[in-house]
Amino acid sequence: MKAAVVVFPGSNCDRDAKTVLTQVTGKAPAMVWHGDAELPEADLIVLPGGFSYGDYLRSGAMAAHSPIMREVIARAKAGTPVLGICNGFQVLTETGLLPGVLMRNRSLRFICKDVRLKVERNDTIYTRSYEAGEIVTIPIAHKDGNYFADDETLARVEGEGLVAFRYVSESGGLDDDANPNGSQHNIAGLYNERGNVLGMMPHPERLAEPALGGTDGAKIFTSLLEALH
Amino acid sequence: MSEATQKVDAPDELPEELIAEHGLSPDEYARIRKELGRTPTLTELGIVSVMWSEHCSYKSSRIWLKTLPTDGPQVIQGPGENAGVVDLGDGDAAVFKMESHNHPSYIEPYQGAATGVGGIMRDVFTMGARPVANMNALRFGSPEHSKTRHLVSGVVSGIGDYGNCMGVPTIGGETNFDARYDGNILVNAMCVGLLKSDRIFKSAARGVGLPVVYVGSKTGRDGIHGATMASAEFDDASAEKRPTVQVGDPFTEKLLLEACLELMAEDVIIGIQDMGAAGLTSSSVEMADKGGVGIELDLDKVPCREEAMTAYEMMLSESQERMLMVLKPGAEPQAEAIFKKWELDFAVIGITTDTGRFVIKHQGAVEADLPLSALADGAPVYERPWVPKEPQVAPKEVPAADGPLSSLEALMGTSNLCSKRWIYEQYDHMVMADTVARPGGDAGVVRVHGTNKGVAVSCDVTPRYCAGDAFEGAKQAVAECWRNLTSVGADPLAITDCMNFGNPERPEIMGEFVAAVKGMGEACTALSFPVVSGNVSLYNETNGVAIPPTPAIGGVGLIPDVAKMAHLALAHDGDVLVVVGK
Amino acid sequence: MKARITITLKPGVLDPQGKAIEGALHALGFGGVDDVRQGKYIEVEIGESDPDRAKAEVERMCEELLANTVIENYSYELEAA
Amino acid sequence: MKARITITLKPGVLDPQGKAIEGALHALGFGGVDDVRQGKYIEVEIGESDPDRAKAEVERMCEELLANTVIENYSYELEAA
Ligand SMILES: Nc1ncnc2c1ncn2[C@@H]1O[C@H](COP(=O)(O)OP(=O)(O)O)[C@@H](O)[C@H]1O
Repeated sequence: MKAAVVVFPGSNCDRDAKTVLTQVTGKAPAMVWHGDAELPEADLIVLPGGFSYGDYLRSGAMAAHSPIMREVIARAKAGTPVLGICNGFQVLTETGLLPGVLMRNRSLRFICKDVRLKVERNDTIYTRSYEAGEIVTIPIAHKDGNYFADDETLARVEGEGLVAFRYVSESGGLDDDANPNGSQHNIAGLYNERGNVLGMMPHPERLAEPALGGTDGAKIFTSLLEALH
Repeated sequence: MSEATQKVDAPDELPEELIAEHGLSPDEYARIRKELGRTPTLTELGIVSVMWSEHCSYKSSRIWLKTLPTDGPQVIQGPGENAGVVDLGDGDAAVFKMESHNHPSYIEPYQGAATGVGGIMRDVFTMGARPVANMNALRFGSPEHSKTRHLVSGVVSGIGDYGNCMGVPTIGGETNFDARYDGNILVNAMCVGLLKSDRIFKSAARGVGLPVVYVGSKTGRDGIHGATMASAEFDDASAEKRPTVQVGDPFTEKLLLEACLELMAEDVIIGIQDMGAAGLTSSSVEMADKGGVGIELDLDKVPCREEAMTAYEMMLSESQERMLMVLKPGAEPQAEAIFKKWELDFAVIGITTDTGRFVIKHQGAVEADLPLSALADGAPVYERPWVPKEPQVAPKEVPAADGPLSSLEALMGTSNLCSKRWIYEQYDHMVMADTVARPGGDAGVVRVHGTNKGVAVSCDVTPRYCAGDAFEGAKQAVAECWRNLTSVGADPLAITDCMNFGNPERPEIMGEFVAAVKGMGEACTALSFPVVSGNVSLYNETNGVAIPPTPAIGGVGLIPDVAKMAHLALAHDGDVLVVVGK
Repeated sequence: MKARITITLKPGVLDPQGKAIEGALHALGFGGVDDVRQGKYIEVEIGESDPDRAKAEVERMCEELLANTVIENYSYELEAA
Repeated sequence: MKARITITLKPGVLDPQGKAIEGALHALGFGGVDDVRQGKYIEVEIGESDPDRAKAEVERMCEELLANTVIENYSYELEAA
């Protein structure tokens, strides 16, 4: 599997993505500078976490308009898997590749901690190494992760099974207490209709090694490796 | 006067109030006049006032700091550069320093704390290191004080927003509350970076005829007089000094970090220095002084954000996210390409000379022509009078506890001991994916990327002890830091410190300072735990009420194999608990 | 010309910041306060003196970048330099 | 009454957001754009119908909470409900 990681000014989880991709696939991904119009051939494109353009104006808004994104959008539409983590998820909603928006957390504060997620489906390229309905631990670290969409969009997202992950309690409940940021329907991650684009606020690349406290995040990457070789 | 002096249009006399406003005593002003053989220009007065301020010159503390142990086989760079450096083996080294941003954080908690974090990170990456861990030691007034809530929330979000945006994990710190900080909170930020020990960058501008290069953000009128303000006692009129607040731009600093590291991978930098307090003045003076050269700046070339900035304003501006470099001749285009790629300003603004003078030109006029020797090493040094203070540790009437459990409950409910999760959850403590011990334990630990080695970091001091006995309290702070490092399985290597005290012109405050330095020195010597960098913040006093002496200690240790790291959590049923020590 | 652009959340869109401000105002004793909404205000100097072309340019900026029209509305005023 | 409050950075105070937006607008081809400044816009419904008292209340809100008067200015308009 050959991956490409897009680096925007202000990205800061690009190295973390590279580390985990290298560990899992045995191959270092291509690191692509945002200003480049050319994107190398890739089986997977990763939009990493961070604060592209300082998160100024709206998180992800300026990155969504950088030259490289035109190419990313075209590839996504042609079916190339695109994984947006945290800021990458925000960029994906700003481009319209994923519906809805990520607003300021309801506490208005940045939150960094491990959260429990329910893996909604395991029949996608991103989740085949998980059990369906599995409860996993993956950290979040964001200020703007409060997922919002209008009722119609929400109904469609739910109806088509586009929710990838939800924030849940240890026992899997959708309690409000388990919802760290106020997201509607506790949504933590979302697919596009075709299932090739995944945006998620939690950081799987940060919990992919026992030394860091867990390995639940690694399965996203092993799933992709299996699905894409 | 040397032959090289240039024609300066100096006034006949400067008004006394102006001199006083610049924080210069009549004696100090007389020294300048004597040194120059004439009246200084306003720009020169500004330059001298910031260079001779407590903040830049350490004039009250210098003679005492010299007594601290700073050596050891593990020390690669002791005090004197932007940050200290210790050896981690295998060619790896850790760079670290702690710094205060107390006064600015009281005036504007969010921006003050944010720019404090930005400043300490620049100190670390100026040396060529990638910052890998931040810590912060915070002291607030009593939780009941009307301002405390606002200050806590502003400071914490300022620290978080800056460090989070930079992508550097904040892996710990400490937070205390005490009414004696009501009018003077303390915000001490520490940063640890990693580099290869044969790739350390220093500030000396060695060589004549070399280009002096400005990079980063544009210069505005931010923080003018910040350095003198940071060294002046507060009174109720200080609200008037408000427009001096600097605003931090972590996004630009992130670009500056990446651009600097990219350029540092090439072999073109002779000296580099961040523009912190007293911006262009202190950075250029320091570089020239360390390199034993003169420097001439053409302010027409300085990238400015605002119109009609005067030489005085440009020399004293504390705009953030800026750096000064001296490059090998001919390397300018290569460097410029890198900074342009990162969308940062780049300008050649001067040249090193053999005159030993600090010459500032602006719009065809010579605005300053000062001997460098007078600015840096020639700054005043005071042996301020001090009186020892009797230890005040005799226990007062303490009501008897009604049983250990209720005492424990009461203790856990105190603001000083309660959980600090609300704070550290606002800091990204996992970015960089090398945090192997998160906040909540005795020390934070990050891995040396790509290895099994861990760097442990802890910040400690108990101001209550120091108020009782500054000597024993400082000793205890060093020892506690040492214990916190060993308790995660690290070999303690060295410390940085941030000495926060009241007005040193009061002999009893100076006495506290002297005692704390002696205590620190004794503990560091006993533990072979040298001081490799540090910072002094004096005049933490409002309307005559001083803070308790607060010598904050930031320690760094090495864990050879993080797999063998010790944890706080009890791992298994049936584990045996053992108490060691007495 | 100078454009003064105001960007507000569409009615019905959740506004965490507005809600938090409202709570804080209540806590400060501004009891009668209601319906607090937070938006953005952006000033831009545009190098265009023809009012029609200036209008078109500002609208394009808002649509393409300044506002997220999924959740936000914008309005603006133009002022000759 | 409804208060429409605009909060802007004082002149001379660095505006990192405005600067970044300006850069992004240039990159999008809005070459003539200059001097971009970002502020906040806040709408508040206040339970006060007397204009003078409403003014006083809005000013107190701005001073105490909405604006950070160390670095920001504020202005407002009142509109009868
Ligand atoms: N300002 C802060 N920033 C980050 N972490 C903090 C801060 N204050 C406290 N902590 C963390 O909270 C935990 C408890 O702090 P503290 O009560 O000072 O512990 P101790 O007394 O054991 O050193 C520690 O892990 C510390 O790193």
